[in-house]
Amino acid sequence: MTTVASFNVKYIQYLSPSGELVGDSVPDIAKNFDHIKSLYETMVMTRVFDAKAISLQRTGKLGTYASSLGHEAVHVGIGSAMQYEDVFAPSYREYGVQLVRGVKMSEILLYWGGDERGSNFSGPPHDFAWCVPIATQNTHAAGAALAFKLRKEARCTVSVIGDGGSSKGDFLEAINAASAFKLPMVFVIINNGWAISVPRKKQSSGQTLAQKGIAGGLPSIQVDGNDLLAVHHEIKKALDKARNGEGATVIEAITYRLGDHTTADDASRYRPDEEVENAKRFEPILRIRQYLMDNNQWSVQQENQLMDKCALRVEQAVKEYQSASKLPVTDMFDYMYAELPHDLAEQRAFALSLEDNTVNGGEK
Amino acid sequence: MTTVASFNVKYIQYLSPSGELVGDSVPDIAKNFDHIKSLYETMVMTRVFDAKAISLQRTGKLGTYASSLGHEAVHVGIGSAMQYEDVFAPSYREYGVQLVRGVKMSEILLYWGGDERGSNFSGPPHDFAWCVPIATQNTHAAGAALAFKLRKEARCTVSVIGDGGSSKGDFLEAINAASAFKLPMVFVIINNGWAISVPRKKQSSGQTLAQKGIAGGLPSIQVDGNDLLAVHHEIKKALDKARNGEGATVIEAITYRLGDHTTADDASRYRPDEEVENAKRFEPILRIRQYLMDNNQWSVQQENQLMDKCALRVEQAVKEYQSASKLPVTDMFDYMYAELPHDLAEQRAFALSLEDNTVNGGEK
Amino acid sequence: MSNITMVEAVSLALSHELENDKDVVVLGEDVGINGGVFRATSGLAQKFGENRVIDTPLAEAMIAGMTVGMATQGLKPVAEAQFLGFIFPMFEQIVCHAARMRNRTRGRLTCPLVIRAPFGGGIHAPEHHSESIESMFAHTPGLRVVIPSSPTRAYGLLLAAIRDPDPVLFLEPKRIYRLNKEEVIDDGEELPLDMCFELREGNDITLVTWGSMVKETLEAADQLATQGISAEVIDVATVSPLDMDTILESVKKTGRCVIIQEAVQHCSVGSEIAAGLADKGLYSLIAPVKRVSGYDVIMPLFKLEKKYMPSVERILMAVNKIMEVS
Amino acid sequence: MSNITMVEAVSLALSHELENDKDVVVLGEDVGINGGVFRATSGLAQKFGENRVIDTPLAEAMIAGMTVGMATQGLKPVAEAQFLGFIFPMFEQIVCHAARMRNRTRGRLTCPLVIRAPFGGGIHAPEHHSESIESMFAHTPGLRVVIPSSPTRAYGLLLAAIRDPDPVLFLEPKRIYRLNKEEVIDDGEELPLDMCFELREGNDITLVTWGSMVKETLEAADQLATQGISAEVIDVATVSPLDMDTILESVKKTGRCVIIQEAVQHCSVGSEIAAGLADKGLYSLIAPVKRVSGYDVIMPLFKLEKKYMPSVERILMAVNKIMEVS
Ligand SMILES: Cc1ncc(C[n+]2csc(CCOP(=O)(O)OP(=O)(O)O)c2C)c(N)n1
Ligand SMILES: Cc1ncc(C[n+]2csc(CCOP(=O)(O)OP(=O)(O)O)c2C)c(N)n1
Ligand SMILES: [Mg+2]
Ligand SMILES: [Mg+2]
Repeated sequence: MTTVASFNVKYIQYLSPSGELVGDSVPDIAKNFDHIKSLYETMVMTRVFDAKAISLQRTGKLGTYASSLGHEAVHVGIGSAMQYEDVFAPSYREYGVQLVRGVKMSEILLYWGGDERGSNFSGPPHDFAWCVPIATQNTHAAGAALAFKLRKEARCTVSVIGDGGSSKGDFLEAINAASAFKLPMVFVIINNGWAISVPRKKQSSGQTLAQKGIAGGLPSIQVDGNDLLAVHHEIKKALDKARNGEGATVIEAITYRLGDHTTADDASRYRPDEEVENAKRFEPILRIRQYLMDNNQWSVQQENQLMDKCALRVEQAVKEYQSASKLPVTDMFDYMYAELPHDLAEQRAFALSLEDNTVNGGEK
Repeated sequence: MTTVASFNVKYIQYLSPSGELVGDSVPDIAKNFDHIKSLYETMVMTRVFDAKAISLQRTGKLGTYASSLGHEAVHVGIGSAMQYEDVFAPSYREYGVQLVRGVKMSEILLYWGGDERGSNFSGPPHDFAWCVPIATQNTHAAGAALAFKLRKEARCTVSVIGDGGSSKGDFLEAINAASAFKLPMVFVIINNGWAISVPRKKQSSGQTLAQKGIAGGLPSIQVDGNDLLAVHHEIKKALDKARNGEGATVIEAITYRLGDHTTADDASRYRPDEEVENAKRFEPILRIRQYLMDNNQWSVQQENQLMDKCALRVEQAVKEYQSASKLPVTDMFDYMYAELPHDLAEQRAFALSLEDNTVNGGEK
Repeated sequence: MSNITMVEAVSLALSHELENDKDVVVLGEDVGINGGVFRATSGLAQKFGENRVIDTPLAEAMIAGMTVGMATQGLKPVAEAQFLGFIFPMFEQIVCHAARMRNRTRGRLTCPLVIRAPFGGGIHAPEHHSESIESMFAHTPGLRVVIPSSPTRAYGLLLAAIRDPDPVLFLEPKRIYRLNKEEVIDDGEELPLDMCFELREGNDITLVTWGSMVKETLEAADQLATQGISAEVIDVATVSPLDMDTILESVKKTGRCVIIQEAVQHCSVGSEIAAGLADKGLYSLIAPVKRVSGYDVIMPLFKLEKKYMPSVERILMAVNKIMEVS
Repeated sequence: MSNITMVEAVSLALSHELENDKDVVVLGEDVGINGGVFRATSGLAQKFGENRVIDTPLAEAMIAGMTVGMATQGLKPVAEAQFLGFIFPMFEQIVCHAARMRNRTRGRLTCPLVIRAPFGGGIHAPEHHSESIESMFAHTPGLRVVIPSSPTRAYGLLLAAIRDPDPVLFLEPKRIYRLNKEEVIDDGEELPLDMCFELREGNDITLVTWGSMVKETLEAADQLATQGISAEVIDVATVSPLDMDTILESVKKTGRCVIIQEAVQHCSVGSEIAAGLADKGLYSLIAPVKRVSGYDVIMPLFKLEKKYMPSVERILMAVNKIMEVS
């Protein structure tokens, strides 16, 4: 009986919940306060935006919306570690990544407002759009990574998946592809404790979710997903490795979904309040602000200014969203194919004719 | 940076290629020569059957056939470790398991002869039929295991998968299900080096395939799949554990596909002869016979008798197969639903009417 | 005996069978304590426990495959696909195994399972939550595809689906989950899985529909009545196997037919019905068979979804067009 | 310029595009050194190297998903599903992503990909190797579904499919892979993806078919000619989007139509064509529209497969039945 392979999963945290540097080493970013401040601002912006989006939904001005409350560090950490030419494959709530990458808040609102134009966003044009069928984005990221590898481009892909989604076969197949083709990519498992009403422990009895990467022999680690420094640093390290031809990494970022799953969900049906209350003590914004303040890099005044700025920008975004031009009915035909097939042209004409009717059957 | 989880994969072999007991311990079965002899006989029977099936195919008396040449130890090892009330979920070439469990050779021939009646076999009626869509059988096994667990029956399931199939998402989802529900089951990855023309190393860069079980935190080991004693012993141990409520195990059995993928394949297009020649030195039948002989449990005379017996039995099976009654055309309708729906009854009548025609359009 | 919505009727049927048949097991994502995202399994986990109403990991292929495995071993699993748009990973299991197990093994193993899925548009849901792809399944021999359109029919058809010895895909038009209430008696009486329901008698035209479009179709029939046109309305309900005879019988009487469905038109259930008429009903037809369907486009996000879906207006246009013919 | 079979024409087209467009990449199980289980990619890995012709792990969802990923990033991947029966794990990617990417992103990301799959029965293959499920894909808006039926058409249509800026499912009827040889000039000329091919002119009846059934249909037409019946034969070839106009035009002339397909009948491409006739062609029809299809059963293992498949005999029976009508 010989041991033919050994593995372990490490947990990485640089910033404690109370904002102190902990651990064996200090990551570069920890001393780059300007950078941290700008990321902090994006984290706060994301949160202010998020609250606004929820209230828009509550007042009937937005469709179902998936909140990112509590995920700000992992999202902004990912976004800030990536380069523009890299490709991001989101699921549906990683606004923090996207804001860093240039997607506009008004575009996010358009999307959740039931308008495809939101996905034709101002972020990198090569980035993937929001992806509702869980885990399918991971294989897209693998395909994009293979494209880069074949073309010998120094680009990487980053895809995310939830704790729930980490059970789905195509996520696991994507890990396997990354292993088989040695792809330049990083998988981030955003473990926020819940997949709608199903808690993490019901997804698997494995000690960690990171270990799913071991299936393919990929380096697999856990990070504190509420620790901006840890997320940023570890993703960046993994991206450097990937860009360097050393293959993919799986990173489980442990965070917590502080809100409902989406605005269509009511977490009080299945989740104890105490758990949420407790989780708030570990949330990501508090600690990074504390770290900045402890290092005399942030003041109450700056905080107030920031809050004003966020409120203003979010208001602007809402205005932009609300003043979007009317979607013509023809839009549902015009992007089906590069060229409109004959039978569809007929249907398009019919749909358009209904628009002209005074009694508008399509409108109702 | 703390280590939160550690894993390793052990390799287990009891019988060396030259038939000597090796390793730290001796498994029970090693001293039970009567049992070994009976399993040895089944291994040989499987091989004789296999050669016959190939020659039937070559002479147009059978359809495409998937050979089990070289897999006899792992197949018979699995079959002999299971209990009747357990459920086996095969893929398409594990005849050794099935012969132990009572499936008839004539039924195997019927199946590959294009006759569904082969799957209505004499093995345990609860066993699954051959399963062509790779890896789908693993989730069936998980479902059956959950059924047993819910009904508090002391039964287990065993499913197999190939090295190729181990890349497929539903296999990985089944492992995850076994982890999440703590199911009484054993996954055997039969790594025979090849998935048609794709070698094991192209499936994944992971050191082992066993480590796919680590994704779900399942105990995961490698065994020498050409070592009957190791396969039997480790599967039995895993089944005992499972039956005892201790959950599932993943076992990678390393063997080698000595023949073509199926009779429709020509491995010489992609596989070097030397590799096959080399592999023959490690094949499973030689070594277990050597072990029996070295322990004065087997003689040349017995071997000759066995060969005669196998030839006879296989001939009988072929006769049974060839004398199967003609499949009525109505068979394709009569098992579609418990009760024949109205529209199908009409189509059935029509198909039957064509049979009665002198010019038989359906027959051609 | 109470006035309940269609989604409550689904719960009621599930509860009835969980109570009366110990082999029935409900499973899926969020079907447990949460009671399903539409509350179709509300209260069941609390009432029957975690061994009867099972939250699964998020993996549809696994859910379907385990459902097949459980069904072959004597259970009667009722799995939920959270939305029909997420059923694709289940396809391999449904088409290659559930639908084929009986035939493959000549009856040795069977798959008495149900897969439920809410479907259809009109509730401002996100992408992939609103499609109607019943025809993909209807094209699969060995499978029953059932679509209720009222609380009573949901209750009776779901009971029948669970008790049926073969696999049933049970598609629940979620736009009408809470449309209206009906008195549903929890008497365990099932409805037949091989018959259309005639919802309204008429002589001038036959309107054939199913699922959520029953609503618009009945509304159209009401309006037609005020024009003096008497429309027969048929709720297909079991789109596979299909009871074509009832439709043919009706068209024999009326000579005209409009088929109304939410799904895209190309190669759909509506196509099959029209094809059946073009063959066996041709001599009854006074006028072309019209289909009022979703356009052959991707179901748009919700800003345009209403314009995608067949409306009363569009039904009336189609009817009036062929009423002109005589 | 040489006489080649249909499967060789597939190779030739792949080779042509690999040669002429550096963005074309071929991938799938066993497509590399083995040249595909039907030799459709024979010699390509050797000629273009492992970076252009890629053996993948055995995981169809991954193959499809990576193909989508590659296509969005500027490559033109041509993936192989080893058999259409193993395409099910690709469904989610094909339906939810490949077909939707352009529309979802308003053209920002597109999916110029091809998924090739051999399909159909009649070659004594094992279970799941013989089904014809083109209609499931034809029901999916945003996807093109193309089925060649001769070496020439395989070459020209595959070139067009690879060059098309949208996703194409290219289904190869494997029973006729080596049926006959045709002279195919490797001139890079593509054939249109939006037109039926009229294979034979006739006045008395229109026979509409595609894929492997073109063979039996042409045979039937020959036999009908000896009976004095002049049959027009249309090879649909692009089953989605469908060129219904050519079919309507033909039926306008002949007044009669039989549709021949290998697939099961319920909710099939044949249903769509018949439905189109029941609507827009009704006034041309002298006789019922007949469909000669596979029965609505699971494709049997090969002992019975011939009895499942439409035969010349069955085509003639259907034709003669409606020729009686006048
Ligand atoms: C394939 C698929 N199945 C089901 C759903 C419905 N659904 C949407 S989100 C969700 C839970 C996801 O949980 P997790 O992966 O942990 O991500 P989180 O929402 O927590 O970020 C489910 C089941 C879906 N979108 N896609
Ligand atoms: C889902 C699916 N994809 C593809 C195939 C075609 N196919 C049959 S066997 C095979 C290779 C399997 O290799 P492996 O899993 O190693 O098993 P082995 O044949 O070596 O026992 C392939 C690709 C299939 N049967 N099912
Ligand atoms: Mg989660
Ligand atoms: Mg193998």
